[in-house]
Amino acid sequence: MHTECPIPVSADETVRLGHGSGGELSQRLLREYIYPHFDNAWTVQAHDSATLPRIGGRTVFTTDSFVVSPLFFPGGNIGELAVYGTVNDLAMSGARPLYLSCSLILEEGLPMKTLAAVMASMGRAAAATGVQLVTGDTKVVEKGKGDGLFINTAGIGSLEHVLSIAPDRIQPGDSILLSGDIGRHGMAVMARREGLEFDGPLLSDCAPLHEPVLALLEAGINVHCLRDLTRGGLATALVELAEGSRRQFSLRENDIAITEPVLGACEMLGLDPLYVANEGRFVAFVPPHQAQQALAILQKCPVSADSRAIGTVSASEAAEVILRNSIGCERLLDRLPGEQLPRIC
Amino acid sequence: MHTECPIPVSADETVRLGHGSGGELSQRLLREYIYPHFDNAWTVQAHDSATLPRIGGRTVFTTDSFVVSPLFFPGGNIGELAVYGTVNDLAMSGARPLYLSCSLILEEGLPMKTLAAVMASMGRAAAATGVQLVTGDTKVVEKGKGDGLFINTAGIGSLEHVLSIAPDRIQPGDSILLSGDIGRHGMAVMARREGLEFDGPLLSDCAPLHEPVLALLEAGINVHCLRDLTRGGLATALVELAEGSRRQFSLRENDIAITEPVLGACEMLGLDPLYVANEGRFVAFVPPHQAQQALAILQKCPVSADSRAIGTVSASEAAEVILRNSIGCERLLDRLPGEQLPRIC
Amino acid sequence: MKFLHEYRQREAVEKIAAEIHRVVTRPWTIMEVCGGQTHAIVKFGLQQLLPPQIELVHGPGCPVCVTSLEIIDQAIAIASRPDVIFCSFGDMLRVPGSNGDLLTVKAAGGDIRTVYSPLQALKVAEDNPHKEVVFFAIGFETTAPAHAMAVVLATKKRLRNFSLLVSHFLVPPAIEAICSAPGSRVQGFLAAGHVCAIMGYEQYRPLAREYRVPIVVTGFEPLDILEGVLLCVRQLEQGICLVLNQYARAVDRNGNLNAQEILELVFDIDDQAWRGVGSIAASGLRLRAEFARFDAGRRFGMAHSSGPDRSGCISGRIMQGLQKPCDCPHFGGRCRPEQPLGAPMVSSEGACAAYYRYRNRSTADAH
Amino acid sequence: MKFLHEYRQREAVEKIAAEIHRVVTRPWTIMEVCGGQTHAIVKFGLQQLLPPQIELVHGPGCPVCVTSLEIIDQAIAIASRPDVIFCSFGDMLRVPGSNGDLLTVKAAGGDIRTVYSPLQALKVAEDNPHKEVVFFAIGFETTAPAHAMAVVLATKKRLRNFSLLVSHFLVPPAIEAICSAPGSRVQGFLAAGHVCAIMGYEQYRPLAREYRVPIVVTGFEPLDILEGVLLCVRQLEQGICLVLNQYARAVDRNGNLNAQEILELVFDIDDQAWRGVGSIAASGLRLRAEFARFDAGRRFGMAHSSGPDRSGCISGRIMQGLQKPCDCPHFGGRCRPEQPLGAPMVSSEGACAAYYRYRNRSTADAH
Amino acid sequence: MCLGIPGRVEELLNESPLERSARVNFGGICKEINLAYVPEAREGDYVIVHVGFAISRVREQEAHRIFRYLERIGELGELQ
Amino acid sequence: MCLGIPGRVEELLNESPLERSARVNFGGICKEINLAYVPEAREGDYVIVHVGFAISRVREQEAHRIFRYLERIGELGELQ
Ligand code: SF4
Ligand code: SF4
Ligand SMILES: [Mg+2]
Ligand SMILES: [Mg+2]
Ligand SMILES: [Mg+2]
Ligand SMILES: [Mg+2]
Ligand SMILES: [Mg+2]
Ligand SMILES: [Mg+2]
Ligand SMILES: [Mg+2]
Ligand SMILES: [Mg+2]
Ligand SMILES: [Mg+2]
Ligand SMILES: [Mg+2]
Repeated sequence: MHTECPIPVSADETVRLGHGSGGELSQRLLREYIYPHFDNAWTVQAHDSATLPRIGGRTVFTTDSFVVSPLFFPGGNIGELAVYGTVNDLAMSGARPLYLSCSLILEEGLPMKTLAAVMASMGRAAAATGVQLVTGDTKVVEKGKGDGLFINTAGIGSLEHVLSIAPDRIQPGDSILLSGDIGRHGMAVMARREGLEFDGPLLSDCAPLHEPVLALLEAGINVHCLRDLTRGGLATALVELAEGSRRQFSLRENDIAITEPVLGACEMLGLDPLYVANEGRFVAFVPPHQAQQALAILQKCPVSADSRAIGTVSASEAAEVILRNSIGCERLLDRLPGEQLPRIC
Repeated sequence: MHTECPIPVSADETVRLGHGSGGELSQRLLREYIYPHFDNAWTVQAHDSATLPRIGGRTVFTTDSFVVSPLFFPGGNIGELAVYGTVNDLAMSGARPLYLSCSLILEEGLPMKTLAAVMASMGRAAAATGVQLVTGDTKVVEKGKGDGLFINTAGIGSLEHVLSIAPDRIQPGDSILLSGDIGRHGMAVMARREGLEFDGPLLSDCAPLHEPVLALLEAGINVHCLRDLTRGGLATALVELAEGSRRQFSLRENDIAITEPVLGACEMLGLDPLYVANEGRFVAFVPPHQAQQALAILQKCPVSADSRAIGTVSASEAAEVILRNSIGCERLLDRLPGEQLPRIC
Repeated sequence: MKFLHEYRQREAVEKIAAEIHRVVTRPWTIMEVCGGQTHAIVKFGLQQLLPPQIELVHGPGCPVCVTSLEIIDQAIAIASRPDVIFCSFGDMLRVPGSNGDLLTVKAAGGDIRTVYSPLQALKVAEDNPHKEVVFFAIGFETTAPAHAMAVVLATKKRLRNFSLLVSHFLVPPAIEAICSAPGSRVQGFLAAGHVCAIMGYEQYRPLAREYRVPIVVTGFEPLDILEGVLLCVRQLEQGICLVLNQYARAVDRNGNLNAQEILELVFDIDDQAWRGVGSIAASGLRLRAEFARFDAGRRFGMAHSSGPDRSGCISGRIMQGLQKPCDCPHFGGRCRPEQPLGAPMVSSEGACAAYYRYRNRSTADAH
Repeated sequence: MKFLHEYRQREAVEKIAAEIHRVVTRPWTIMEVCGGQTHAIVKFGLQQLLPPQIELVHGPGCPVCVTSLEIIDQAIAIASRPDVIFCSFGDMLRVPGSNGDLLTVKAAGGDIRTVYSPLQALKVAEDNPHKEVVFFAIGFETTAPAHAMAVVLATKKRLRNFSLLVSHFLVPPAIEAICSAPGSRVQGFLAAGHVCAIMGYEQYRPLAREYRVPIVVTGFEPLDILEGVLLCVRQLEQGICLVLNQYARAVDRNGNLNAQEILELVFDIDDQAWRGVGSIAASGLRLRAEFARFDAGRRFGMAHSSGPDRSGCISGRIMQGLQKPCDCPHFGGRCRPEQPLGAPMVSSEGACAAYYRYRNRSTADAH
Repeated sequence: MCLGIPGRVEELLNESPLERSARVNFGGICKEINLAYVPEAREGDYVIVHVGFAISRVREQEAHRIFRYLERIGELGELQ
Repeated sequence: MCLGIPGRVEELLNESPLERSARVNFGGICKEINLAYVPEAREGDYVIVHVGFAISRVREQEAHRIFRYLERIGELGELQ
């Protein structure tokens, strides 16, 4: 009685606890939903780890968990985000992203179709970015103990240059470059949040940022510091860097691009776009004499085509961020205590 | 008005969404609860990634997410588990574990005390194992969208030898060594599950396994394959390896140690200890002429002091696992379809 | 563990097996009635110890296997309600109804909890006064007293949010049905030790007499089962048809009178539908009128509505010893352990699951 | 965005500011009543554009700031119930009650949802018939018509599981209280544009006359606020006390009569407790008897029980222009943005939070 | 109190008096807004929106007043 | 049907007839078990437990019977 499996896992199936048991259902999940989107390394080794080729240069290591809700939002989904987010953290060290791990926490009841779409998207995002998904893990939690799907990616990259790219290298006089308009990711996600729904041309900026960074480095720009703008937005990232470098930053609001739809959504909910999340934007600190050249390089990459210089590092050691706004007044930016909540007042 | 913070974060606080916002609450969480238990690298770099010293040998990369409930169980907690689990996956490649990342998904409402205890435990586990926690991430999800605390660790290790340790190196005649008694972790966790509670001397076996593995390698044992026994237990691990190597394994049930409390709990719930999870046990496949030497080495390490040879790889290519049981009959072990459920019949 | 290990000793087992080999002269077909015995036979590979003349047939004594499609569908409907917490023994969760199983309901958000005991379900009801707590009370005579006690205690505690979806079966009528079925091949029975611990075994004497079958009340360890087989075969070889008690350490001739008393207080005997087999007269239990308010079917207005089982599963015939799993057209095709069509594929010791495991072997002798 | 960008143009703003500088000869203290205006003043740094003689005092026009401790405690008690889904505007979640805030309840498992509109809460009630859905109806005259409409629609839709925890405030009585307070320093008012969009501004004329204060109905953009200041200062310099309408693009003298009609249908005027300030006669709204069944306080038997606010927060005096945040003993100590003791520390544009941000600067001139 | 922002009425969605609503455009993004209190608003009009309700219709005429005033100041300034 | 396993009664916990219970030991791990149906069980006795209820008391005498029988077979075998 040698029977083959005649049943393709049906598309309207959902994740069950058994898919996380390590048993036959787990195997099918891996075989049918996950391996096809990963590089052979993982599948072939059929082992709980990946043995990598020797890494040239110093190794950079990072991790992020992705918990976005909804899983699909205008302009992206959690799968792309999980690839790009970790690629970007590697890029912000000036590293070339090489390998990613992928660890899934599935909630019982997640439609298999959703998982399939997310995994396919991860596979495409990895291919487009030139990183390899080489090792992973899958857990299933009971209904009500997760939120559909959480993804963790850890990443390994190689530093192929001798620069140190870190907050403490920020110098007075440095030019602060911003790679595009801000607030799109946060507002695109919010546009799909239950109850707040609005529609319109609001797409997440979710994108990989290694290309412009490597372009800067290859051109010999003496990059002092880089930071991708994720939760907390531009303002939080800069406050962290001001504190990390003990420098004062002066920003010009007029040079910070915000699209009309982002502004409209922010005004409607009483949110400040400076604190709204991005997933495809970064700031670069470069010496003033290289600022024009750096800007030109950034503007040549599609993902950072709208880069602008938005401010400078001043001589003061006050560790603060000052925004000169559109009407010429100054505003001190600080960290928000917690999440921005929609206001009525 | 230069005011200092006079309030220590009170011990009866709980995690709030703001702790995941990237704002001031996030900073405090990191500063007070997480950084103290990590190596300086992460704290000092204050960056989203860690730049590591050059890694000697080939690099091994792995990841696992930990979703155990309850978070504390007899003999361990999720923090230790997250360190040892990834250390063990590295060890199973024959690698020396070097660096871990730590990514937390906190559920709103998690008591800070719990977080503090788990993080302290992670710190101790890392120190005891000689790995460094060098990069991390923290997310907070709404109440009802998590289960207190999920931890992902990814790990990097170095391969300092030229052996390939993988299923396809398993050879007919290989001796199968098991590093101790089985089923303790799964039953210790179940003993604390709501409704099933039972008490007694049932401790998880949760422990790091790199020491006995490195001892085997240093002694020149030609280790063919290693596998730690986690979800799915001994039976599932061996079935996977039988399929991965396309070899038939013959096991002797009498040589597989199971303590009385584990057996008692399994009998009570109608579970098969061969399929119950472990977190500090592994199997090693070694050439028959080195089996005695390997066993002696394993028995010298406290964590594998009760190691025994439990079976051999036979010449057949049937890719199956046969257990000769205590009464001399044979039983074919296969993967369970999903989770083992307690039986009444 | 005392009273377990000694019944799993190789030497003792081999001695009994040798005695069976010595006694047997002709082929005999013996049914072990109870799913627990089947479990032990498959897990320990006991068939390997028996002479080829002896064929063990796996009987219908597994509540998971015989609970009717209609009741499973009712369970699924009730468990799907947002106001309900549905408590069940673990192995019921994977049994397929007309459309999905309880695990599917759970995955879709139903609050379904695995319990070890009906007392746990009672506690859930006490702890969740704003929810309806429904316990899936399946079982044979062994389990019925536990369910009866849950009803008594719920009454005493004045719980208004607790009810039972009852699916209870009685063994003797099933044995009678098997004996009287046309084409029956079963020549002797190992009766279910734990059922007899409650009910005693006086009821089996008329059956043994009428159908001329030896019946041996048997335990669950390898040594018990082999001794049960020996006591059965010895009678068969000698043409005797007595009721014998192999499991005397746990079973008294009259059973457990305390338990029988509470059982009669709470339940009435009624006709019952057995999955795959059909209705058998007076083979089930239902709540007595006094306790009708604990009847979940009534409380949630469950209509008797499931159509016939169209799955094509032949489990009933397998459990009666009339056919084998490989005779089923779905075996290994639409029906596999990770997506069972019928109950015998659900647990790894179910008849079909055991066959499935050995499907790639030339010798299918281990089940 | 049309009607926003043009009021944020640097050139126009500078022209108006220059005109204010030109007109001012003496110190003047002006209160912007509305929290939305405070928000704009702090965020845009408008004080930097004004001559040093002009001091802006942040008024009590923020429902988040003035909702009484008692109501917050009631909200927390109701939101903690397992049968309740509690809907609130986002910024209320962080306001401290006697013991924790709504975010704490949420973290402990309370089903609390942030809504943008009361209509959303209504939808939650329709979607969750087995739950009690309570909407935290806070606000001034601007928001009250939305809440009134929610009550009307709930009546029309026969929703039985919807109620409102009402905390509604009226502006004119508050202005009168501030004017008549002993030691009041406020010499002119920027009245709240959106409140007047609903209510018109005829009610302000007697106040302006009696207390001899100019009152300028003002919008929310930099240009609006500066023009409001200019219209106020010009009167102060000339000793005139009129009610003027700076925000005529949105405000009609008589307000929105449609809205007023529904408002009166649903609400009665009543005395109201303002957090930190105390009770002000006829300064609040409560549901009329016909709609009493929508009153969450009644439905859940909320007792009037909160003790006095023992936190020591001086927010009331700050909102009346009588003291400054740095006069508060808790400022920057027990009270900080990530754990506010009082409402003005909650939002980043609250008076105390704004002071806190600039605490390390020698010049505290930016707020 | 009372965050209110101007949006353009794009399309009427519901004409029943109490639930009268329209798609209102705020810088490109749109949301359904209750128009019961501003029944006179037509497509193309701007309305001030607060918590999902239009509370008044923007009068374009009045909106330009301040710019005319600023021009006058400018002219006066030039004269001085 | 009817997974039942033997455990040793360690300590009586509740003496009320219907909720009579004891800590019962299964190879070292313990669980509270209802003893209402086996009121005669004493500490040190073994009981067969099914779904949280003791359903019968193990009779040691009977438990040894099979081993005595096996010895007899053995003796017979040696005789043969
Ligand atoms: S193989 Fe499946 S469908 Fe066929 S009898 Fe067995 S359980 Fe039923
Ligand atoms: S600093 Fe805090 S306690 Fe003091 S007035 Fe401000 S909000 Fe109240
Ligand atoms: Mg990271
Ligand atoms: Mg980053
Ligand atoms: Mg990141
Ligand atoms: Mg894993
Ligand atoms: Mg969920
Ligand atoms: Mg791993
Ligand atoms: Mg492993
Ligand atoms: Mg692992
Ligand atoms: Mg991160
Ligand atoms: Mg939870």
